[in-house]
Amino acid sequence: MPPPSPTLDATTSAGFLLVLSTVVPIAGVLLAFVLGGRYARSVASAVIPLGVTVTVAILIALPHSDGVIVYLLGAWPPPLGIALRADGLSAVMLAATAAVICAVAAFAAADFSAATGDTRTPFAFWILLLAIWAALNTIFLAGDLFTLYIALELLTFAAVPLVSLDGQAETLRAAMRYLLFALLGSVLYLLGTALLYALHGTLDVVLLSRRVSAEPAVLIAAALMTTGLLAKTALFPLHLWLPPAHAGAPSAASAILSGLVVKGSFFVIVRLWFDVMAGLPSFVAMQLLGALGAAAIVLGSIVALRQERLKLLIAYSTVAQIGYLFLMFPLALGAGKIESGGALAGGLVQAISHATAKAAMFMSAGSIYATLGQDRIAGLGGIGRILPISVLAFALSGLALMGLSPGAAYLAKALLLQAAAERGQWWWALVLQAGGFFTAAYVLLVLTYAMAPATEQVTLKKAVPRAGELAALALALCSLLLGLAPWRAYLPIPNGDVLDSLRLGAVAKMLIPLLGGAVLAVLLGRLELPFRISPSWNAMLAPVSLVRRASLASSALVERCDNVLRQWPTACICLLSLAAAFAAAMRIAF
Amino acid sequence: MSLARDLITVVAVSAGAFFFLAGTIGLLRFPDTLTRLHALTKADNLGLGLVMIGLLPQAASLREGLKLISIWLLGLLAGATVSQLIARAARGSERAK
Amino acid sequence: MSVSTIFEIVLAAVVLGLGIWTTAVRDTYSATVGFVVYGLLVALIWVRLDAVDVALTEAAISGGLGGVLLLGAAARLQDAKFMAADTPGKLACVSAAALSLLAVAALMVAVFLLPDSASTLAPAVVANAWTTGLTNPVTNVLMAFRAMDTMLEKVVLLLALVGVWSLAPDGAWGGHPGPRHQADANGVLVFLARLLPPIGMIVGIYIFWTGADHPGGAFQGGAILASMWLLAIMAGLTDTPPVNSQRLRLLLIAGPGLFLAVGLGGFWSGAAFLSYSPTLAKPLILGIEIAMIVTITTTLALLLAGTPERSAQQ
Amino acid sequence: MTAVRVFGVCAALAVGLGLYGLITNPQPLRKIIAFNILGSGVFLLFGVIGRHGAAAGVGNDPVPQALVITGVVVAFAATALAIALLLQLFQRTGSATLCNDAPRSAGPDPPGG
Amino acid sequence: MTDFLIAAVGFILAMLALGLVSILRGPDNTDRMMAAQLIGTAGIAALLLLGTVGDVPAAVDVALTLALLATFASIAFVKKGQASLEADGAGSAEDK
Repeated sequence: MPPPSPTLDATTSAGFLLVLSTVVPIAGVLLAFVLGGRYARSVASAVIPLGVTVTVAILIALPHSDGVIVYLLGAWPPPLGIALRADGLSAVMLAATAAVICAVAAFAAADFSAATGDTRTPFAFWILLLAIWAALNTIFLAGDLFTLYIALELLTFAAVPLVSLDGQAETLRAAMRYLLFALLGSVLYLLGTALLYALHGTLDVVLLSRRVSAEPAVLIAAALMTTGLLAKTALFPLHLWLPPAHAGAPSAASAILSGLVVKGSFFVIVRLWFDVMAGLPSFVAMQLLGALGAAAIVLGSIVALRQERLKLLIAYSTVAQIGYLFLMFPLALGAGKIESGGALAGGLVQAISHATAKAAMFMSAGSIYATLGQDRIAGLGGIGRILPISVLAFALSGLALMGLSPGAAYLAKALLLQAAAERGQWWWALVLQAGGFFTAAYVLLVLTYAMAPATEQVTLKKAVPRAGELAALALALCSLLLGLAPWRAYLPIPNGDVLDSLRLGAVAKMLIPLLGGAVLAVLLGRLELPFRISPSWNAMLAPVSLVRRASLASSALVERCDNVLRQWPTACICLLSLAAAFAAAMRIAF
Repeated sequence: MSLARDLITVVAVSAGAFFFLAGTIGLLRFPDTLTRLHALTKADNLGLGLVMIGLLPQAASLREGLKLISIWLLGLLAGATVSQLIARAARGSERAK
Repeated sequence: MSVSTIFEIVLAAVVLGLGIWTTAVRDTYSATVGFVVYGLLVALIWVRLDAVDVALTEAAISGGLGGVLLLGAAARLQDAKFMAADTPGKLACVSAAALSLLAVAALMVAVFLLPDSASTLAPAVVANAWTTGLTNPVTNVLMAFRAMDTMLEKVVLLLALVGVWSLAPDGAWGGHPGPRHQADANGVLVFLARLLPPIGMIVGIYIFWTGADHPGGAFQGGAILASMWLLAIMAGLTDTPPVNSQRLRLLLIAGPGLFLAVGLGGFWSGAAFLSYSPTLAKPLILGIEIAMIVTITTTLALLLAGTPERSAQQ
Repeated sequence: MTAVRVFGVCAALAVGLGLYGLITNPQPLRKIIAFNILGSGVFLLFGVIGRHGAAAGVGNDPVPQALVITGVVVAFAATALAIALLLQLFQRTGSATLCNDAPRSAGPDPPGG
Repeated sequence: MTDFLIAAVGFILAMLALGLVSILRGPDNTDRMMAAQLIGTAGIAALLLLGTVGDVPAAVDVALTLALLATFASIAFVKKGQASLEADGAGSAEDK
């Protein structure tokens, strides 16, 4: 299916569904606010099925209306009014969001109920959850750059209090850093919006895409908006706020933050580059974006392997996986046009794969944390017996992230590899493969500890939360089976054997990354292995331990580098330098 | 007629500007907080009042004029209360020293 | 160079000088005072740019509410310790300055390269004003053409309040925000707090009411009303309401709630979500604005009052 | 239309000032103030653009004006939220620093769960 | 006439800039607040003149808002001053 050519002029028949998908969660926010903490969960459990119904309706309606649904708010056509538009990209993101929201709501139902006597956390959590949903749906559907800005702010304002929900000093600090950096990002975005309005007198995405040309002011606007959004997406080296915020939040909130919230600003970048600025010559800029993604994969993974706490490891894995999302830009965009729809589809599928798998991962980690009362990786011994479902969910989501067939990540990887081959950019194929190795490494590291026998008597802090475990497992399975979903109806997937290769034979291909991952885990993992190696092996392993020491030293260096980059001034300077680099890169290209 | 109006405006606005000058110089040159406060309130009330009088002839309508006068009254009220509060705070902080 | 150009340059220089001082001064409290004055002068620029609606907003927010918010925080943070490690090194400062200057240069290029034939929506706004019956073009944009943005912005305000409240210590949840101020019956402050609010309410409602046809509107009016309420709270004449009060929460969602309801009404009866039929447009918009001024007043006042600190029983 | 140029330069410089303050000032409250200066610069830029687009008897294009009003409200809400966070941080730790390696709080367990 | 009024605004602005110097100098916060009060008043005067010059009648409304709210910031300052005094036991208990 070719990318749909969006229309402007009229509301299409199913248009009201787009309004509903924003309005339903907002109505839920207002209702939950009035009724208070005691009823917030009930409101959410009434609103979520409604919202899911709307999303399903959009998914069904979209292929019947030529792949695009339009709604003109107040019947005012752009440029004066605001249009909501759903295309295939928005539809799949809407669906993924609905799925993750459902799973997280099921997971959080026990933690955030008024039955625990405290009404503050349920009040805040359920309202913020619904608000995040409303914001994301608006981001996926809005056809106006300023509406996107407000939706992004809505998303930030809903995400920040989630980080500091438990009120500890460290989470407050993490929330503060997050808020300030996100605000800086949105101001830069707004600045770009102003410049675009000055030149073209409209903020409508489709109208702009017809009018934009490579003028200096447009290049400045594009650079500012892109970097601002990168700050909100926490792409390396702008990830200073992400690890503490995602690791410190309550687990249900971490799942939402890592799985969904960063995808909001990512999606705006996609809109910007594939709809508004698709006509700009962007080869160098896109290579730069891809290079940042590659750096994120390497650095994020190495630092993840050095973490002592499970949730921090997963947070750093998010830093790495965000890098993955940006590999599609150099592959899909070229000299002023979309070169490869397959790469675009691959990037979106990757985002969805990460949304589901990472949310599942954080939820299973949350069950482990709640049960043990801590989440030190070295103290995970014996957890495989106590919480088999959670460990299974963790393993499955890990496999999904690695790209096990028929997972969504497998499909994404296949699409991106195909695009890399077609466009002769073999270096990105290399990065893609290396990323799989790294993912395997940290997943294996955690699983090794989780499956090891308990070293000491394990005391349980809390009964095993069964419903939450099942929610995580369901989401992990969902991620692992998503490759089979009917993507062609929504995304521009080229005809070919990509989908047909989702066969059992592909499972064998997983062995290579698994082996490579094991080697990486041994070399770069800082913790002592939980099992003892017999002395007879030691002699043979002597050279290995030499190599291990060397690689540990280098990974320590990487970690120190990461520490410097996460200082506030350094990160801000990186941000501005990136903006300058983008503007310069686009300038070179024409 | 219009000449007379303009004349009033010029004279009153100039006088108002002069009081702003006086107040600012006072603020800069007077030795201690309370005398500075004295200079300030004079400039405040008289400067704004005179500018207001100067603008009254230029006002388009009665409502405009009423608004101008109420701005001045508000300024007077604010100046009076705030300067008293500041004076108390200043005296208190001197006593505390 | 004409007199007015010189005046504009002087105004811009004063504003920038103040901005530089605010950024550079050592003492945080002075910087806060500097920023309040800065906000006041920016309102002058907005008048000069012939954007009086914005000037009103800027005056109400930066000069009034924002100033109180920042001054209050600066006062409470005066004893805060800062770590030397926070201070960036010389290299960082120099590169930050260089990059900021680069940004300035880029923006100046953009401003100086503005096309001679400006792209503007002003004619379209004026041409379509008849559909609402209101003549203030800014209100038309806010309430009709870009009504979605305005509704979402009200939700943003509400969420900020949820965020502020969510920080409450568990013991104070549901209680009153901020400290309880005691009234000093003979104090000047109480005198002012009795005299000013009636005047302020008239002005606030006037600014709101005139917003249909002249610069003004619900937000600007609401900001004035909120500051009058806060004045009474600061003077100790009244207390902040407990945040678990149902009635308070109804007030807080009245604006977006009615907006949503009217929007959905447009769905079923008229042409589209958030559309008004020309005959009913004016009363509908005014109705929404009345609900919004109530919501804005309450939300702004409570945002300033801060996190709940005292339990409702106290 | 000299106002467009003069205040355009003013807006650009305000943006630069805000950026510089936001990056280099170590105190969170000063960062918040710098963010507000940065925001005012961006809004002024909108105002300048609107003034440039004055037409049809309206002295300043009403669409950017409306965007600025919305933006001011959002920025104010952000300021209020940031200050509430900052005050809570100060109340619970006695310090208001955003440093990575700030002293850990008294709690026995790391946060999260 | 217009030129005279513009010049008057310019003059008042210059006074305002001088007032800024005194904010700069301090020496203490009371003086800074007084300067802020003066700048507030001068700003209102300048605004009124500006409205007359540019034929923007609504500038009066801005001035009205400023006049109403300028007081408000000063009060926040004074409240804080009182609170710190009371902490030393110098004043009556206004704040807890």
